[in-house]
Amino acid sequence: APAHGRAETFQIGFVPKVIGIPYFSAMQQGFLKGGRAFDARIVYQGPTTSSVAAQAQIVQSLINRKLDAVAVAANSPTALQAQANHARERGVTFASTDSQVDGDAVSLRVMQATDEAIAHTLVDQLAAQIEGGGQIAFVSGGPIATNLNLWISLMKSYLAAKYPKLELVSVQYAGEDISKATEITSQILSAYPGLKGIIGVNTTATPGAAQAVLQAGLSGKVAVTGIDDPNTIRTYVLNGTVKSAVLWNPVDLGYLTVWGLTQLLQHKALHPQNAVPGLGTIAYDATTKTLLLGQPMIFTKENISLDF
Amino acid sequence: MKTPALNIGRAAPALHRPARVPIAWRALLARRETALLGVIVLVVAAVSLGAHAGFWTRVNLDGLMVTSAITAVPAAGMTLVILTGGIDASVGSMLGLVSAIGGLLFVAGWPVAVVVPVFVLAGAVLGWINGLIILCGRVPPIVCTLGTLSIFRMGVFLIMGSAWITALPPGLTRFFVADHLGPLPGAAVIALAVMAVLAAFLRVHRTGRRLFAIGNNEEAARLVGIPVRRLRWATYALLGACVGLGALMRLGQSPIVQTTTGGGFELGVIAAVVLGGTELSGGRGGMVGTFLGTLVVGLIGDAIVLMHIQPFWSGVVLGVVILASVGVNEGRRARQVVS
Amino acid sequence: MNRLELRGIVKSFGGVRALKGVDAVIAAGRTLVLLGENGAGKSTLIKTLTGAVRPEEGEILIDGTPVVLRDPMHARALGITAVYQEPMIFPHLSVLENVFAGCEITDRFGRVRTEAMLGAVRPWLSSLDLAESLLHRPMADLGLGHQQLVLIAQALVQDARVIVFDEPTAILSRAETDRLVGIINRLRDDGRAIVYITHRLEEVPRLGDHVTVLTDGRVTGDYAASDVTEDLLLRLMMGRRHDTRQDDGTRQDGGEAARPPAAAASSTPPVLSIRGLSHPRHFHDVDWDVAAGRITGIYGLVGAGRSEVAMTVFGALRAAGGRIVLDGREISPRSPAEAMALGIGYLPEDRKKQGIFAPMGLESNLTCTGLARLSHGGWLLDFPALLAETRAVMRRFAIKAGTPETAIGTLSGGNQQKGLFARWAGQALRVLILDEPTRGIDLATKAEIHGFIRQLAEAGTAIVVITSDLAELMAVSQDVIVMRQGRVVDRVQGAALTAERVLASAIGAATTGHEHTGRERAA
Amino acid sequence: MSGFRSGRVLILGLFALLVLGGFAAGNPTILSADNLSSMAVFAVELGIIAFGQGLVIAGGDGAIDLSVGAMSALAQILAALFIMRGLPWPAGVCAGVLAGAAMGGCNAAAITRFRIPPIIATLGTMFAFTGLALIASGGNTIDLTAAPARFLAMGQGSVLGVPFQILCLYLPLLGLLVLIQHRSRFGRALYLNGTNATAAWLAGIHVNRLRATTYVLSGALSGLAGVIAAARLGTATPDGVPEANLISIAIVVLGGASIFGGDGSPVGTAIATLAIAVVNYGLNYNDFNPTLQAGMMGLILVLVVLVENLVRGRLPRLIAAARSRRKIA
Ligand SMILES: Nc1ncnc2c1ncn2[C@@H]1O[C@H](COP(=O)(O)OP(=O)(O)OP(=O)(O)O)[C@@H](O)[C@H]1O
Ligand SMILES: Nc1ncnc2c1ncn2[C@@H]1O[C@H](COP(=O)(O)OP(=O)(O)OP(=O)(O)O)[C@@H](O)[C@H]1O
Ligand SMILES: [Mg+2]
Ligand SMILES: [Mg+2]
Repeated sequence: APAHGRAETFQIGFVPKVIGIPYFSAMQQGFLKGGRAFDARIVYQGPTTSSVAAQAQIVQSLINRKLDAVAVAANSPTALQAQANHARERGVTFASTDSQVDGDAVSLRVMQATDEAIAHTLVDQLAAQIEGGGQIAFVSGGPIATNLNLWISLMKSYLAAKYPKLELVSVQYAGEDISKATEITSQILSAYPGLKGIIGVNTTATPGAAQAVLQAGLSGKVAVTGIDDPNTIRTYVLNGTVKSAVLWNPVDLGYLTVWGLTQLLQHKALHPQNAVPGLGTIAYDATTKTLLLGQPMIFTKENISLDF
Repeated sequence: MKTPALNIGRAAPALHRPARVPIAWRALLARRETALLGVIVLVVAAVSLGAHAGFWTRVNLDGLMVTSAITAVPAAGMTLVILTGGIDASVGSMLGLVSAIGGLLFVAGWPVAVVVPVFVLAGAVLGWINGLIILCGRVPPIVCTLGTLSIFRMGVFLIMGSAWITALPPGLTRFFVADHLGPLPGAAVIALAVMAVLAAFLRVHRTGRRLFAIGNNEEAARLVGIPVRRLRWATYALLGACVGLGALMRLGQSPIVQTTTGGGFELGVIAAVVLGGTELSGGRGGMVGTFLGTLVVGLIGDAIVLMHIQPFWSGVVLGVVILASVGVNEGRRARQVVS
Repeated sequence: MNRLELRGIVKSFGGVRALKGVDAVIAAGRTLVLLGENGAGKSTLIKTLTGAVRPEEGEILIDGTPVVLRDPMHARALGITAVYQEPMIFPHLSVLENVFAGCEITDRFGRVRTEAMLGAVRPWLSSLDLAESLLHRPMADLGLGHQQLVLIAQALVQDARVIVFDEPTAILSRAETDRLVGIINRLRDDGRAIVYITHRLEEVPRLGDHVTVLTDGRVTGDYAASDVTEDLLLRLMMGRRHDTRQDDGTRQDGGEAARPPAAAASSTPPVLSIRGLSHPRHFHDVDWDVAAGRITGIYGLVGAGRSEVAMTVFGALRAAGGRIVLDGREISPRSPAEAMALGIGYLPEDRKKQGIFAPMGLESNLTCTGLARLSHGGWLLDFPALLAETRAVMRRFAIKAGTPETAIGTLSGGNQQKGLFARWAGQALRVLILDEPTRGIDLATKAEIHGFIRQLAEAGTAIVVITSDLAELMAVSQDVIVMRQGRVVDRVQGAALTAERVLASAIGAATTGHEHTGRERAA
Repeated sequence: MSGFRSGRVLILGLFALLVLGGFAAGNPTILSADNLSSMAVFAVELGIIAFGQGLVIAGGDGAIDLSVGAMSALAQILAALFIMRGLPWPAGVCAGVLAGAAMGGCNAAAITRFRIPPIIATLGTMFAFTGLALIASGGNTIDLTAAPARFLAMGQGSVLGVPFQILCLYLPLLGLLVLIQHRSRFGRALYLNGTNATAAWLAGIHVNRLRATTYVLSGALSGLAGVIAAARLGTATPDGVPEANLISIAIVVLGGASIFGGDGSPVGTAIATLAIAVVNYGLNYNDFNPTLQAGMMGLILVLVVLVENLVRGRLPRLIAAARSRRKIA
């Protein structure tokens, strides 16, 4: 049962897209860290599969519990709007973080980096490893993950504009299953023998793709990059299959979310530039109510030992 | 007390006793195995003749064989379970749980020689637990295993927390994927061996024949003194062991354990078995069909990528091929019966 | 020496006390015949012997030592085996595998030795008149009669010390029964103990050393077979019911005196006539004529193809050639539903597989063919009417069951059969085909059912009775068609109708004169 | 009333009450109207799909529908596309339900005409319908937040303080299904067929027509559930109610149906849905470890059936045994 302790202890709920994956555990760590720093109690509840319906139910139950605030990494930008409206009616502050919810009932959005920045960094990383151009492929996660699809389309237009010599021949979806990503990637490698590079669009596609390239004996011949956390991709970076991976710091992302929410709960204004303890200066866009963590991070052999 | 109708799926023609077929090849044509073989030949011809020559490459064949082997070994065990009129819907989570247990032992630094048997053993224990609930608790198999499907998954979450297990020995990959015996990667050799042994067991061994008898008519089997309970229980444990082996091979294919590892795997395994012609009502079917069924499912997935079919269409293609191959086959059977 | 002794066996199912303290003695080298009306507890008693059912009280002694039979496996190990009333088959296994299920002959490694099994079963095949070619066919391909013979073979190959037969002859014709009786007497003389259940009294003197009569779960009579007369047995079996029921039919069943007035061959055109009907596998060039208001009996050995012709008429099987004409119109029903709409009814022979809805109540089981009649506007069930009809039927056919909700699967075999018969009795039909209608039904009720069949015929329905019970055939039918190996080999009516002639035609021993009757007619 | 294991319904109902009581002891606010209606709202779609699954399974002879989730996904995508193209919303809803019925018709044809075993047939169509939903939507969720308010009210509104879809859709459906399954000739034929299809066929029941009808109904109900889900979320997703395929089966058997058919009742299905909803929601609300949720469904399933077996089988036998022992002594 929620403990109503000191008046200034806020209760903040965090609902990830799905529980049981390292990325959101890292965000949870960030939430807990933020909770300690800013005196908030964190409630972590989430679905075991990244299902829109299951997530909506959990968000609703947290709102019904009348927590002070609920933050959600949304499985769909539109499907949680009803919950956001509901939260506003009951005076529960509603925020989205990592993957956003549309509509004006959302009080705060916290973004890891701009979508453009993520997409461009990924493409730039791959292009740097491929000399003279050639065929490339994307391996993504679930076919309807909104942010992955957004990144894919941004990457496509960026490719067309900046790297006309890189030819995108295939986009495949492997769900959130590394094994399936391996399987699909080895099929792509067979279907396109001249393939030069692969981008993994989420944290399960990247190691899967790397494993397939490694098994095919194509390490170094087919470039692999993508979104991934250092723990999962470390083996492949160390053995040279993956030269670089792209992510942001999910711990910081969670931490920042807590900071932003406690600011709102204490009725403190957010400024275009904010000094966040432990993070430095963070930008805020008042029109979209968005806090931006910063630029994506790039992991290479040098900094792959980072642990989160 | 309920006796499932003998000819589940085809009520009416149950009475239409199959007519004697004068020419042997017509009987052969009506077999599911023949239809699957036809699909395999067609798909292979299509991918080889199509503009995309990637099919016969080492990378692709290895990938196809390893992927099929990972399904084939549990499917072999599942064939025994389904033949006795049971079913196990929990194999997906079972695979996840076994992978998690074994993975943690690897991470804890246990030697490979010790952990590998643990995989098989852990699988057998989980299967044994299913058997316990089904046969001692007298819970219908589908109910029990739908239950343990989610219970085992909870087990995965509980013992793994949310960290994936990544530090797995590279030896698994070497053994199951990289090392070859002739053209066959290790996983395929093992799968073929398992299937061959079980096929022979089903065909000529007393106990194998008794499994068929149980699936045909459990009450009658009991009355003629076949130890129904013990044998059915054993099939679940054996399936578990097969799943353990499958889990090992899967870690060879991609050496990471996620909390979701094996999610949805059960459908693929059951699909391969029933596609192979083993009837859910039990008592009819066999290992050759399962082998071909596994191959068809793997092959179609492969062909879809190789033939540059849009990924969203893959489900449609897979579905239509399944319906068409079984539909043509069953249609032929029905026609034979009516004539 | 008493091989097997039962002392004070009590067994109840839920509220029903099936056995209320039964004592029996089964001796080596002797045959014990168990008699009793439907639901008396005979099958239950057998099941306690084979470990299929565990008695709540009482003792079973084998060779003088008390044993607790844990399960059928245990009983088999102790040398007790049975042919059950409901055929227990493995449809998709071969006949050979069915025979040796649970006692396969194997080598050291557990590999099944087909040759050895063939060798072991061969001696029994000819005595049961089973073709060796059948052994490799799937059991499902065989008709019910053949299946029954296979199950008998199953019991025989086991070399058991005690062999129990629960109504093995219910669907076997005279010829097969004779053979079986011979086999059983041989086994008995061999020193085995035999238990034999039947509703056919004529079998008793040929088998019995000792007769035990069971009434309502109690032993009410215990005689040496030589001491008993039919009259005595009937009185014992039917107990108090005896006085209240008309027993004319019962007696008459034994002889031929009571055959319904065999009016001269009717001149009216037949309601149903079949011409040249053929099926590649089951029957060839079959002609049947069935007249309104008459009862046509179809006789033949097991596997003669009678059931298959009936199922073809009923739309359950598709013929390859020939015509079926109903009321002058050619029909080719593609499903039983269509046949029913045309006014044809069929009571199937395989009670368990084709007949009953085992876990459902009597009410559902008895009314399933009349649902349209018993519902409001044809779609909303009229429960009071359903219940009333069920109760009426239960009374009329003396179906021994608790309430209309009692699951039919828990009734004794004979009571289930009565239920199935009742299902068709209330329908208004042009043609009603009854396949082994009184299979397993006790004498008293059998007579009533015969009476009822006659009433139906008098009301104008054309009735076909397929039966393996020669006494029944002679008792009810006015016209008789004899089939053998899928062909009509004889038709008889009027004065020509004698049991000897029918039997001779059926087994093919008759003068060639009858052999071609069918063809001549067709030509 | 045929096919109604009142024992199971009783045990489940008791179970749901006990669990709810337990949760309420921990946190009494769970009994607030808000929470109760949330519990119900989130279970409605699965509950409606389970009704369809229950009909199919009751038909027996191996009948099962693995494509329910896929049908509800494709149906909601089609409905959403129509509505966003400007079709009046009631027409859009009808389109969704009819699309579901048509998909059920595909299943029916595959099973009764081409004689494909139900599990393979619906597995195949599950892949196909899921693929079609992705193709139709281009792999994106469809934003319906701008759809007519009346449409969204189907999933978000309330009547007399009760969520619209409970009062105006679910409960009437429940009543209708009780009528169909337990009171109508169709329902009787369905249970007969489910018990022994061969015997039903020989008793003159139109077996194929009957089974085809159940698949079409299952499709229509799945379509309806999909549309409700879209209205509730303001979003149509091409993965619809993905967990529905297996969970709907679990709910139906939990509700007392035999997987072999000839048994089960919509009331049992409804109570089973309720029990699951209470447990799932209660675990969230009372802040239990979220991983526990993964296993709850399974624990309930296994435990309830075990308890029922104990109550129905072992206990009476033990009592009888004890009684007879006393008699002997
Ligand atoms: N499994 C069961 N459950 C409930 N009641 C049963 C069960 N088996 C038998 N009975 C009841 O026990 C009684 C005796 O049945 P049993 O089958 O022994 O009769 P029977 O003498 O073999 O009759 P028949 O000549 O009709 O075969 C009947 O009232 C029957 O309904
Ligand atoms: N000698 C034989 N060898 C092999 N098969 C036979 C033989 N005689 C008949 N059959 C098969 O037996 C089946 C018919 O059996 P069935 O017992 O149903 O016939 P029936 O006339 O209805 O007899 P009953 O009703 O007395 O059992 C057919 O499949 C037929 O081909
Ligand atoms: Mg009996
Ligand atoms: Mg017959």
